[in-house]
Amino acid sequence: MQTITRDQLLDKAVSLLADGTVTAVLGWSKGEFDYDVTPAVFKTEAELKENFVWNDFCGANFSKYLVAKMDRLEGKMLVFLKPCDTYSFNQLLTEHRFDREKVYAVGIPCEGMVDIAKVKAICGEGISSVDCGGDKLLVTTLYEEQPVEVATAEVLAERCVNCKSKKHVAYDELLGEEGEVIDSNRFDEVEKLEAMTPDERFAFWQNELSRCIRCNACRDACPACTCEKCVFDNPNSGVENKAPANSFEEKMFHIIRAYHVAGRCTDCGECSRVCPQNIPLHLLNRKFIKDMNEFYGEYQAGAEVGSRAPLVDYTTEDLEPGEVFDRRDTNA
Amino acid sequence: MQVNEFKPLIVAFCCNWCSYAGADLAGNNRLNYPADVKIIRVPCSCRVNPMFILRAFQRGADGVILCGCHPGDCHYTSGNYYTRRRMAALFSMLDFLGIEKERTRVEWVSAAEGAKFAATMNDFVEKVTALGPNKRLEDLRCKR
Amino acid sequence: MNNMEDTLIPKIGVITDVRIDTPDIKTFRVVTPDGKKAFDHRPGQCAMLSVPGVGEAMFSITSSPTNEEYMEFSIKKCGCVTEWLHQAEVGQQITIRGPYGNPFPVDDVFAGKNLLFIAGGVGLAPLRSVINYCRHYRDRYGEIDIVYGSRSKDDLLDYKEIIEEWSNDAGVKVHLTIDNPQEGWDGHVGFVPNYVKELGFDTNKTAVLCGPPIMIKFTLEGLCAMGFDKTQIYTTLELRMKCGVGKCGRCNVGAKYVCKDGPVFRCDELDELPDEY
Amino acid sequence: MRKCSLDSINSVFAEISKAASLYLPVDGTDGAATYTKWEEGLTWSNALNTVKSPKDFFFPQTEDLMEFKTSGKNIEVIDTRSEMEDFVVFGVRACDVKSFEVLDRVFIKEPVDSYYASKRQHGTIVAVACGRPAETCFCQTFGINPAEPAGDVSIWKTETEVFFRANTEKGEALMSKLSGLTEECGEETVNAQKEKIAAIMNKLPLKDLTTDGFGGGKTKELFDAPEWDELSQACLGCGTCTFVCPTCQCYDIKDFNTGNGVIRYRCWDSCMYSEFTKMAHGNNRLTQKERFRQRFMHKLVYYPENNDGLFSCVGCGRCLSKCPISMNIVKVMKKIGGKASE
Repeated sequence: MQTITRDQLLDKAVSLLADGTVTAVLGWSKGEFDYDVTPAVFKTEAELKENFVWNDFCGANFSKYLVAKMDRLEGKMLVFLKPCDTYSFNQLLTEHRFDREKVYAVGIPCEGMVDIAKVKAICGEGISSVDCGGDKLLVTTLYEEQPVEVATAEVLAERCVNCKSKKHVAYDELLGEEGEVIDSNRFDEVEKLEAMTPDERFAFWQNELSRCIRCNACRDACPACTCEKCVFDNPNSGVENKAPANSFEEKMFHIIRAYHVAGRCTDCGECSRVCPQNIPLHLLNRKFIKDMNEFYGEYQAGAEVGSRAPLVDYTTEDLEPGEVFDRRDTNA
Repeated sequence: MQVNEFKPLIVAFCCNWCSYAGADLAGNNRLNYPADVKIIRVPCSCRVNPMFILRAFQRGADGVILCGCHPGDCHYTSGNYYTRRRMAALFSMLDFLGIEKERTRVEWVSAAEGAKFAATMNDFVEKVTALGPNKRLEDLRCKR
Repeated sequence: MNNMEDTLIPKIGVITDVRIDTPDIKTFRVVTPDGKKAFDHRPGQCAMLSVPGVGEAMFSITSSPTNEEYMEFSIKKCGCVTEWLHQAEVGQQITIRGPYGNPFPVDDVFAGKNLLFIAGGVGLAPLRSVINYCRHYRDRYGEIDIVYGSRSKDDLLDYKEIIEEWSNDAGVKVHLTIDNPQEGWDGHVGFVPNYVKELGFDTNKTAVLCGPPIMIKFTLEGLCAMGFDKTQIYTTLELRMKCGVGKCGRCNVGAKYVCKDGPVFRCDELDELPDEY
Repeated sequence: MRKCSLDSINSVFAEISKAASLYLPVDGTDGAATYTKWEEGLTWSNALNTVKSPKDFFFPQTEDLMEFKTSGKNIEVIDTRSEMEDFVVFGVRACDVKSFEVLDRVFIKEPVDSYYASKRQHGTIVAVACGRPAETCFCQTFGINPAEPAGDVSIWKTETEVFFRANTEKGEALMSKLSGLTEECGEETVNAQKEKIAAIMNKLPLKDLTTDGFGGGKTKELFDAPEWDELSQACLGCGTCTFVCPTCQCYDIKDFNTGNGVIRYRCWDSCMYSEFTKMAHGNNRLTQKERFRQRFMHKLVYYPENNDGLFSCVGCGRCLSKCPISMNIVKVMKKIGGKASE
């Protein structure tokens, strides 16, 4: 259950449209069911009133849309940003990927988004409605007479369970209460893997990555992946392959993908959210984040505009690549 | 095939200004290092894209070593400082995926260090030989 | 299994001659290793040529089916495969499969008609096959007019053949033009669409167009203004293709696949298709 | 009709496995079902369907076509195919069975794609009725009855029993091997289940979805519909929908240089990708709107136009649950088809 209501967001959007501050609103549009919410650009009050939604399923990170959506827009775009979205927003600004002047950012608090797959794992298929209220979801299915009660905390998306910050790092206007940066447990899973033997780790990733179908959703949803021409689309790059032909290519793709956003990844978790095969891609990103924090000092991509990412920076005292393992071996 | 017959294929990326000259010096001084090391000359260690390393494994390498100028001595002032960070991140990731950490290495070898070059290569080849063939980052299509 | 039978499995072709036509167009003569034509084709059809490791691409067969010894391909250097082919020497083997697509209706619709061929640049390549076919069976067709334009004199494809053979045939009129004035050129200067307007053809002809999209667009408008009906005008299209047999799904314009239902279309058929080519 | 108890289904699997590879949906570590080669110890998943469709068995995501060996200026072409062996795909849903018909019309049309055809020839399909369809199911829109799945053998699964009915010669052959493990039975239980399924189908949220307004010959009418802008605006251009789709059949042919030869292989391609139609001299679909439109026009207009009105969608609902931004064929059909019929 979100602390801020749809009506509050709607009122804000309608009034900003009415007074001419913005000419378009980037928001969530309702779908066929209660949970299949689609990002959309709204231009009129009527459109907003009919289709705008805000609920526990509004997970999509809008920052990336700002790169493409404003080219031909006259006037400003209103964009609603959850705390984690604001980090991506800043990171894109750092990289000069959109015009800040054309955006009116409204920060909104977020109590975590629900992963519908987790709901289905509990209630089964055939969900006819999901009612978000309090700290519970009321799920009606085609097969149960009575709605099933599910605790929201149990079905939160992984990234929200391990939320890193409820604080907005960028906005023009903030609705609701400002939150705090959270001392989360987001690296626990990475540490668990690090503690395994190489053989166990290899088996773990072999199992996960073998499911990859190379749909590129992780890349296309990623707010850090905004290259005009991606290496994976370049026929001469040697990695342009539309299907993972074997386990080498599966690994190659995922190493390169994670590497390309290393230091710029804000850990928004979109990659894992969109993966149709439930591959825990965020673990690769978090491994890089954790390493860089340990090797080169704490760094949160997107925390401020203009900061220099660890991989495009250096000091003369950096540790040697070989020492990476020595450190871990002595720590262990 | 018996284990002791295994001869690893090693790819060594060597920076033009220091390590490649170091390899030359090793040769001039008749210092031995295994012929299994294939040297690829690069303008700077920083030229080595992480993809090069993965591709070397794909094409049949059992170990990949990257040699550059000592930190502070880079011909282009700061190239090897970037290399150092990049490779630290990449090697750590390869290790995270369960790929043997002994298969990758970075070593700084100056133009005067022919002996170090030979010693490094001998040591690296020995370690990789002990590991056996690269099975975890192999592309079977390239082996048939 | 090793039965080697699938439309996707190509034959080997040998390049037996390379002719430099223009600075960026070469004409390749291709036969099978035993010196025969790889397969029979009809004028306007295409073949898939490939260089293993580089790629495969569709090219129109520029030689006439009446040539029973070999096939020719006029290829402009513009992508990976074509660039590679341009450095190929005589004796180089490539792979070839086909023929693909539907041909020009040379034996029914065109029979007994006056023909008007309009080409721009490398667009002459597919038309050369039809032109030579019609010249071979000269008595089956009426008057033949050929309007051909290019950037400069050096960019005119098959120049020698045009001057020495085509122009001398009875009932064949060749009208050449280049985009800009050039020393040593006393012919017409100007773009193809304008030249067609200047020439002002009778509408008792069937027209065949091929060239850059912009040329086709304006020439088509010009012909229609002259009173041509779209059912009298044919053209050929080109889109990215992989399989050549209407299965890989990328060369469609609306419900039509260029590789299978094309590349030859009558202009009124194109009007039925969405504007996506 | 024959039956066996659900408890003994593993011995049925063991029997089938003796003569042919058996693939069936098995739950993975992530909880989702995937077609897996059966071996002792694996259990048939209860999931409604797999994420990746069974088209993979006949039209694999990657498939080697041939190999080239070059020496000097010479080339040798080698057909690398080995003799295809018989296999059984067990537990295919009615929608996916229908998808094979859609693919057949593309691949087994002259010139026949022998790679696909030989796999079809060697594969036996055991289809299962859907006892519990999901909210994302809309197969009935395309005239598919999930209680009567086609395939070589149809099966119905209850809490305690599994019922078998052979539909084809291949199916008879398979059932004859199972004669010792199954017993002849009446159709009462199955008929009861069919009725139950029919009742559920009537409650599905997408039951009223129609194909009105689509079909062959609608190109002109629908191509320039203004709704495409709005529908495609959030599309990320990933290939999820095409890769989970059981009927998407576009492919790419690529060469891989192994260092001692060139393998020419084909792999799935997606019309959603920016370089799908890119040629040396340009691209005729430059915007995501054009690519998005191509996918749905192909399924709902172009394909039926070339295939006697058969739609290239079977209503399996995979794209509904897997699209990162929840844009899908149902939304397209409601928005564009609804308008056309007004």
